[in-house]
Amino acid sequence: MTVMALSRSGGVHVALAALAALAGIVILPNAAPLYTLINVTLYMSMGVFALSLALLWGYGGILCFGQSAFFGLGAYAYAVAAINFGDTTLAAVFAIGVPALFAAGLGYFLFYGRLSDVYLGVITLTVTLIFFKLINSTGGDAWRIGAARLGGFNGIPTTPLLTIPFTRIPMSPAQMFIFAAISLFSTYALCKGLIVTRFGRAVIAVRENEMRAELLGYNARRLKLAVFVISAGIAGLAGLLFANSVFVSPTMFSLSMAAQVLIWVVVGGLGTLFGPVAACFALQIATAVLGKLGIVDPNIVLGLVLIIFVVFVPGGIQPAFAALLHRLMDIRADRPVAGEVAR
Amino acid sequence: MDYFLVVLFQIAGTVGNLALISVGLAVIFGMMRVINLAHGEFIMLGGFAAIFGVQAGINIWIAMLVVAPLSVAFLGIVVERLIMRRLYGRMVDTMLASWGLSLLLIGLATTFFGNRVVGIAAPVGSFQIGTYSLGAYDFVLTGIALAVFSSGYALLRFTPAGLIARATMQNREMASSLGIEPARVYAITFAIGAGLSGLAGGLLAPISGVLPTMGVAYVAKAFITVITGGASVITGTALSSVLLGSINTVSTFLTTPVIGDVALLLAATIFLRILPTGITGRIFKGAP
Amino acid sequence: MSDYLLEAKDVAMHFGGVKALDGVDFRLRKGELRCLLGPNGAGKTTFFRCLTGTHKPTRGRILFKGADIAGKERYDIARAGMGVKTQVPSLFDGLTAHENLWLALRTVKSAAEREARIADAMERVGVSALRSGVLGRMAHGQRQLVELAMVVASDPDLVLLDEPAAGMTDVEVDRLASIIRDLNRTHTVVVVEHDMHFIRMIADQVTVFHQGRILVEGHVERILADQTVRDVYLGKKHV
Amino acid sequence: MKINRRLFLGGTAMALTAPWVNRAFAADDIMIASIYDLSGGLEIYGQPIDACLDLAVSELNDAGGLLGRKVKVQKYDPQSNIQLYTQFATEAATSLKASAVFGGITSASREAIRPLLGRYQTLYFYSPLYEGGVCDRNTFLTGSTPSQTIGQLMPFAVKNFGKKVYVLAADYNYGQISAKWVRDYTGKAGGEVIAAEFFPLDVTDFSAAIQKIQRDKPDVIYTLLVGGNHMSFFRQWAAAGMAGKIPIVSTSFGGGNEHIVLTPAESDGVMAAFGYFQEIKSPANDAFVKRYHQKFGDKAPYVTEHASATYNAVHHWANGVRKANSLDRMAVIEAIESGSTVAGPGGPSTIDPKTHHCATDVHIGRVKNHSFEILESFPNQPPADTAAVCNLAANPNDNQQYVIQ
Repeated sequence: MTVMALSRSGGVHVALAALAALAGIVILPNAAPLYTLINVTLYMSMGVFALSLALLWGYGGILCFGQSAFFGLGAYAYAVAAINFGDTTLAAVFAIGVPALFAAGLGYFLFYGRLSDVYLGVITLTVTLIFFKLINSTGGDAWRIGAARLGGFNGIPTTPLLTIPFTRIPMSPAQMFIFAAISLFSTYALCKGLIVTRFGRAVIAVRENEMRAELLGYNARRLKLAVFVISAGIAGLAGLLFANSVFVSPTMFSLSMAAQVLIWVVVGGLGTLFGPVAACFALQIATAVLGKLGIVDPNIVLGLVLIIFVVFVPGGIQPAFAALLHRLMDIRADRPVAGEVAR
Repeated sequence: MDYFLVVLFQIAGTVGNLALISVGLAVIFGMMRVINLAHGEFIMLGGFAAIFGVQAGINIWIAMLVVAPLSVAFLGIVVERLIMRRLYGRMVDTMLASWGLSLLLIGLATTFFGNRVVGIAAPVGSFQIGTYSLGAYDFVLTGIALAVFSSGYALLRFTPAGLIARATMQNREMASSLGIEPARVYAITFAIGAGLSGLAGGLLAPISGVLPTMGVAYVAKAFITVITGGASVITGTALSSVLLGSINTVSTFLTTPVIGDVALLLAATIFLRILPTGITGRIFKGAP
Repeated sequence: MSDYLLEAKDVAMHFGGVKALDGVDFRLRKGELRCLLGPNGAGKTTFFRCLTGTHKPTRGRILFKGADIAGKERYDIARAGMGVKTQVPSLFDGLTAHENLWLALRTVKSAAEREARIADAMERVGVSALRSGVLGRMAHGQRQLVELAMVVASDPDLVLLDEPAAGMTDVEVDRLASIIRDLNRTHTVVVVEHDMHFIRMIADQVTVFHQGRILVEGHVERILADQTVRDVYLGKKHV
Repeated sequence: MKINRRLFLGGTAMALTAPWVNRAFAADDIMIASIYDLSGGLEIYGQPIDACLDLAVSELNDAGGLLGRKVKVQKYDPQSNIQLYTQFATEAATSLKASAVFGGITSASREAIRPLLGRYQTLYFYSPLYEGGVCDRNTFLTGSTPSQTIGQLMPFAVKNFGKKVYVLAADYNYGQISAKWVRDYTGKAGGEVIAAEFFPLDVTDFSAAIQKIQRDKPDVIYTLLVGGNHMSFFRQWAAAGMAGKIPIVSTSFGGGNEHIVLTPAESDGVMAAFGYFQEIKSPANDAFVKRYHQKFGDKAPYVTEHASATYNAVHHWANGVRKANSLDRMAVIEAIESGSTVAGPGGPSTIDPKTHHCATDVHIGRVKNHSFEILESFPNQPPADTAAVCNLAANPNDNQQYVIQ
């Protein structure tokens, strides 16, 4: 089933995601203990982060090693803006706008340089490492933007919590959970919708064959720049959610953060949207549980999972699941449903 | 005037250091197009091998120059046979698999070697320049780096084995049709690359502590040096080590180590933008 | 507006020391079916790449519908109305034939018109049966035809085909010839080719390239009988 | 496609709500939480702290526990990652509902979880030495502060070695603020800080700094370096042949076992000031060290000041619970504020009600062959720096960290 067909049946996927989000919003806040609520909010912020790379790399074909640069930039922009302006709704706009703006500048520098994807990957990795080293050394109190001290290695623990729009009341963990659920769902729907539009199809075309796309009149560089900026904005939104469920610190730019999001997309399935989000939840839970049980070092498990998936399940879980199910359906169904199988 | 001399010596030290930590990757990534993100961990294991060698009573020089490279080269063979062999040609997959390998090695090292920082004293004394006293060990490193690079160049350029290795890397099918067994060449080349990383780890042990998570600091710098170097593996990496090493040292002296590192990263980014295929994509084209 | 659809003036292309093109003057009228001939390395493919924007000519101007497109971006030239089929089939291998054509209809807004033009182009090139097949898994000949259908679907003012018959069986070559003749009823076509058998089947006006310059132009029968062209082709004499 | 998604969603939702924290705890045990890095770069600090905490808790349980109930510790290992600190602190406060949390090694991790524990109303004890200034009713700090250690070390250094001081500090709030105190006390002692360089925790190359030091020729070097990577300064200092040429004083060297990991050639002669040294000769310390090795064997990690202060913190908490005869947070706080002294291994540790800090003895030691020899001792030093700015009796809701300008 080609990517296009996959996306045409997007309507079903979006409806189902809406169901899941709604169920989550209604059931979890009052059923689950507060601790699980906060954790799920964190996992959802990571889910949005995974979506940003799933869109950029899966559909745009742009191998960005340093997606954590936009993630961290969004969180820091939110923290600095919220502390200085006090109005967190405006700060939220900064959280999305600043990384998007930075991506526009960086994207122009990258895409108008005709770089091959590995070089592009390494340069984006360099950018996030530069951010990590710079922010890490802003410990002194000379490093401040307005009233907000960047705090270097300590990060900004005094980041104000997101307030309910147009009020001054900071969101309670339950409200934060609902906001995160809505953000995750709407980002998923946005990505699903984007792919079906003419813009989305053009981006996929550029990924498949940049020269042919240009010979058909598509400005490949501008399309890549556009999807680069959009995915940076989504990563900024994820940074905003993360800033409200954990706290803003240089580790958001670190190599391990950049690695995690790549692992989720690979394990989840390149070219799919739901796969990376599911892999993100599963691996996050596994790391947390392993961290607490302490029987084995989480790195060992994460490392093994990644090696096994890359070598034995190259497509990632979602396509593997789909293939498994198609085989199951073929065996069980006595007369193969022509339409279903042929699609 | 002494201070200027000291800075010059310091540059030579940093260049030697950068070249050493990059040469292993130059072989594995430069020649084999395998993005080895576990390169930092190969260095770390080289460090531990040297330290355990010294603790077992082996002379420090043999531990660093023989035990460390051989043990990591052996690990290289195992890794190549189990994982990398299935991934040739799929460059992005080699990156992700090696990232998994890096996490796995960090986890294992933390579990078995514990996270206590271990170290051995530098085996060489110091010497004076005017009133300044400098560690002589840095220049031993630079000397060894020069030896490694020149022998590497000679091996690749003038020996039949070098020719076979280069040919196989460029066109695997053609090489096998000429009777060369690509799988064996790949295994040996990967092992040499891993061994060189182990050597770097062994030599770095005395001046910086060895702990399971030390690799992260080296992998980014090594990658950027090799990529800025460009197509020809040995010459390119040597050139970019000199270039980036000097920029790093000068800016560190003028400002702080952090700005020094940032300057290195920025310089590499700009180089890559001007010369998308690295330095030797233009000058010294075709040198090994 | 000059009465030529395409006019190249003193176009030159130097790669370092090599003079791939050394001052080419070329004129094409609307509705023509012109073949560009010449042995390998004569410069015909380089000239083709200058027309399509893959190369930026070192010297000279290329007027397409009166506007100079020398050195313009590929997509600007495509948007100006040039349909290009490259030497090695360049397609969206992960997508179906229908989707490939869908993408070719970049400017068509309404879905109905889009589907109609896709069906018509596929019919015209005879690849309707391949509609839902994924390009990556198709035979070479089929891929050549689908790429041709894509160019036809975008309804360009000028169709440029670089060795469309390469790697095709004789049966497929015959079919291709009739398709190109039919295409020429509605479109101006330029074909770069060196397969004499194929050229005889489709060409009337022909331009022969040699060592970066145009050696001779004229009707195909006259040109093929011309002695200098024979020598150049058989490599006896270097002009 | 659709089938697998329901399976997936169902699966993950179920895994989250099920309480996988299945500790075998009797219902009536008193739960306390400990959050210290037991792996990653800060493991060298976490191991001795964890051991001393266990020792204190086992002493409480051997004496019949508190309020007739056993004390149980739920341990969390944040793996030197601040993000896990906030997660585990939230879990300890909201899910485990611990009656007290002992946690945080770097000042960064303290400032990450202190506001959280305040918001979730859970009593918090921070035991490592730090840069001082925290004024928070919900928090008790049993480690030493600059006025106690730097206040004694600077006059000693300026008197013995000279006026020109060169500072090397870790680049985060501990290093930055302590460097200010060094500048302040050096001035008071008639000396001058000629330069101060700050290094993020991942820096391992100090060759440039060593050359700059030789160029500026200070009389004494003050180091506030932290963590495994910074140890390479002492290695490179010795490798450059500078060992012993310029005296080194510090209030962080030794806190991370530096004097044990480094060879004598690299560490002998370094002087440090702490509230506790394992080498202190006193009946209380001898008994403590004997009990410590009995419980953990001779290979047990070297007891740092952070570790002994954690031992004191547990006992301060126990005093509060016994005095208040309840686990209620405010009752315990008021009980501790009404006066609590612990006969700790490093000497008596007395809570100052106005600042929630501890007055402790302070000692200056010099490294000799992997251990410290005590040079001077200063009994019962008050936390003067914090007392100058913080008065929880007058304004109990004060909740911030005052920083010296």
